[in-house]
Amino acid sequence: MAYNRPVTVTVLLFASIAEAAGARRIEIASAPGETVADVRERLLTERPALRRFIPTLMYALNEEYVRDDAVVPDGATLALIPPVSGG
Amino acid sequence: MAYNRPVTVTVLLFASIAEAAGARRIEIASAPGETVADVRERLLTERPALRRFIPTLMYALNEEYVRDDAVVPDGATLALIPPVSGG
Amino acid sequence: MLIKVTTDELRPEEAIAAVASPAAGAIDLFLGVVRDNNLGRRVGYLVYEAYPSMAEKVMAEIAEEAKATFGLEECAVLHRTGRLEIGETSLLIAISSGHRASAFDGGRWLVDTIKKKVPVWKKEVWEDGEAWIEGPESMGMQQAPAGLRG
Amino acid sequence: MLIKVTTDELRPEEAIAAVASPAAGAIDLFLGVVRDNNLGRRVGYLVYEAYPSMAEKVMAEIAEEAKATFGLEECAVLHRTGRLEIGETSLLIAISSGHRASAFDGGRWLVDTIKKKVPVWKKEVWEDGEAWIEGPESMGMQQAPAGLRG
Repeated sequence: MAYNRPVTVTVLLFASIAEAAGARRIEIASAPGETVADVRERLLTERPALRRFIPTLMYALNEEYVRDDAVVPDGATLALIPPVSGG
Repeated sequence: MAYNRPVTVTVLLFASIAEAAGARRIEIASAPGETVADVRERLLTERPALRRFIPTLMYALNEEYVRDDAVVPDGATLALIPPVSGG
Repeated sequence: MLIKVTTDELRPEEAIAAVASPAAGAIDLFLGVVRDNNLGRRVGYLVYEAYPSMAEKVMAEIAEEAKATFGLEECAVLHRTGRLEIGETSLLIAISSGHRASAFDGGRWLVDTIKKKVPVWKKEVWEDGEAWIEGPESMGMQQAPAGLRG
Repeated sequence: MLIKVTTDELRPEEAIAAVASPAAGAIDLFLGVVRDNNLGRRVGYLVYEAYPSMAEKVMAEIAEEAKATFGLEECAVLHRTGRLEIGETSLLIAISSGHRASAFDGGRWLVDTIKKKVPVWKKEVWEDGEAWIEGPESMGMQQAPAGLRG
């Protein structure tokens, strides 16, 4: 019944992409069954300047690395992970 | 002129051979021009029970590793070095 | 197993104590330290940023894998975030093992793997600009700035 | 360069401080620790004996060689002697280097070489006897007692 109710995704941004966005956390409304790639396109529609970061991004859904064809559950946290440089 | 004056060597013993000898330091009078091997034989004449340690010994003259054909200068310190096991 | 992302100073004694074990004959400790230069540029200081909750989770997974793969007794992994001056420790790893070969092998694998997988980023700040460093140098790239901003 | 044979407790902080350098991006620390077992026997404690003046000389030579060979910033080598209980540190090595690969390579070479060349010996003491351990296990031998005395 709730099939068409929007799905809320919390997108986390870090490092270079967070600075470019001027935000570290963006709430996005998507539709049920959408993938990481779909949510990413919604974000880029709102903020096209972030597109240059995409080629090197990795993704984590609820703190697990995933590919961009993973389905995003309602309430999920999607982290956009630039190439890491810790250590 | 002093050619035949005896040469004094301080022999240091460590670990297993020191325990077997019941001594850590033995003064030996040798003759000028004698080698480490010669001094070792003088020690074994006095203390034949130490002979079993010889096959694995290394030697240091004045804190430098040497072979047993090195000549022992007057007043030298000759250390008998069992296989080391530090660390 | 001590796993921590923190803004506090990292203390080697804490990591060593955390991996103590009567069966350990060897402890290897690795400190990643802020260096005054990178790729010929003088570095003023670094700023480390993390995704802390995920970073701790990934560090714990890597530490468990190191323990199993190298037969280690214990592991500790600590990463500091925030502004770090030259000489300060950003990464602290401790490993205890029965023998030294596995302590060294495990330590090296752990550092390499952490640099590839843990969501932590560093920004270099120079006299005349700053840049996020993206990608570990261990992946065959020079560790070059992602973009320069004066 | 910090080089020391001592009966005092070895302090990791002291070794780390001794190798600090603004050009160092990596510090590797190795602790040789008294283990509660060896070759299947339960160990009560160890007694380390050294030829202290020569041991320090040889340790310094090995450290200089490591610095030159691996391009290290600094080295520290400390060995403790006397009676050591389970968990206590007998050997403490610290190395600083621009990058971690040379820190790990240099650290391993240093430990291996120290165990082969430095005039230090250890005696294992068990509940029912004791023995001097002669020869480093790194020379391809098991590190077996030289002789048993009940």
